[in-house]
Amino acid sequence: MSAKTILEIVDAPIDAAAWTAKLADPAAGAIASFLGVVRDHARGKSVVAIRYEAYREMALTEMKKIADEAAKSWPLLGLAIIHRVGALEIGEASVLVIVTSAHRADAFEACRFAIDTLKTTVPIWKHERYADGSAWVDN
Amino acid sequence: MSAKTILEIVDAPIDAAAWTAKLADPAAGAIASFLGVVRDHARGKSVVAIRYEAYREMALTEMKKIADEAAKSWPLLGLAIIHRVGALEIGEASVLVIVTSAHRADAFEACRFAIDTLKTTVPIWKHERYADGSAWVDN
Amino acid sequence: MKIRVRLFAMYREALGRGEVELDLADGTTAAQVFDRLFAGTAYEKLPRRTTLYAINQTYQPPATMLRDGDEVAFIPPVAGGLA
Amino acid sequence: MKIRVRLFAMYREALGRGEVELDLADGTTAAQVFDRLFAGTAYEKLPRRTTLYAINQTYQPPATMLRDGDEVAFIPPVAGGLA
Repeated sequence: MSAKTILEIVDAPIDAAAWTAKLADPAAGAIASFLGVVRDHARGKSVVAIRYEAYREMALTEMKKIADEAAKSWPLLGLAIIHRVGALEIGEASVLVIVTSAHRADAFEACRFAIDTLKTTVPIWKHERYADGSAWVDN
Repeated sequence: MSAKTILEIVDAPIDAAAWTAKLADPAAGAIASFLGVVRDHARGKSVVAIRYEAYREMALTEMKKIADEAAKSWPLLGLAIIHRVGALEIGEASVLVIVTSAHRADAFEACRFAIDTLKTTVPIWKHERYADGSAWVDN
Repeated sequence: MKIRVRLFAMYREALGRGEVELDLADGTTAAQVFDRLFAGTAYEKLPRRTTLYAINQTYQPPATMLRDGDEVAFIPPVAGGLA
Repeated sequence: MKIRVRLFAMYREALGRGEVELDLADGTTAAQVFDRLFAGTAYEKLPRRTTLYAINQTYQPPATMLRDGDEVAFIPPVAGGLA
């Protein structure tokens, strides 16, 4: 399979509908998506501000590995991984994964694989500021 | 958990972003979505037109059962199931499931559960027209 | 007793309508209503297990006896079929 | 040999910059560069396994010997930490 692949690190808000449209394919019957969103609390604390920082070149390389592995493992038509960096508001999306396939099981499994792997291999860090301090935490 | 629940059968195009916005919740860290889309082929044939028909009252009742079961099984913040009926074009969405939760594993699992169960229990039928005939098929 | 039958998809097309009102003898089952309505159609000999029965919008066994005022629906087989 | 070090997140903050150029003896390992850079900081005694090492944007073992022109990055521990 040669799946259409979009891998981006962006500084502006993530427009899920616009990225989904870029993967449009008349053969696609299933679109599984995951949006990671900034929550108002974490580890029992109120989050007041959040910022993401990326080792951009390496992050894109690792995202490419995820896309290649996914396309080898499932019959995909398209895969997009979009990660935002910089300062985000509560409720804004930090990451978007979209997988298109003919059938839903493949789309779901590949989407789950992509976001789970991204969280462990892609060098992007999250900085949370609380009322009483701040921390670099698990992305 | 009392998850915010949206269950709709609609006659107009499904705007995934608008439905996602309705589930906005500052505690949500994860949004898993599934869009079922009309494909240009099925069972080896080219699909030229498609139409969905619902036993509307019962479909909504079955969707409610899915939402209740999901909310019992995972710590969800929100769940939306939107199914379109009537005539659709290739590439248009027939069904949208959105699940929001604090964490992604719960969102993914509940989303998968909802669409898989919907396909087996919710009385909605799909009519495919081909160049050389037509059929009522598995939704 | 009076019951209302809802028809969808290929069953609606086979009978040319989406709804039928019937006046039936007490003790009539959902499956008997199906047999009566589809006698003489292509669905007459359909294996029973391919159709699901809903009474008042809840799935029920085919042998369920109907009661006055019930709404019965026949949930057609999905995947392929005769239409 | 000349190498370039890329620093991120808490490591960038600890050293007050995102990039360092170093001129090192042949045979220097990625881990030795880390020890040298973070001597005297709160990260000096960080258990080695909590940091991942990338050389030319690929994860590599800490004991990997560097070569002239390499780009080294220290991937900070995620989840919690000192900042």
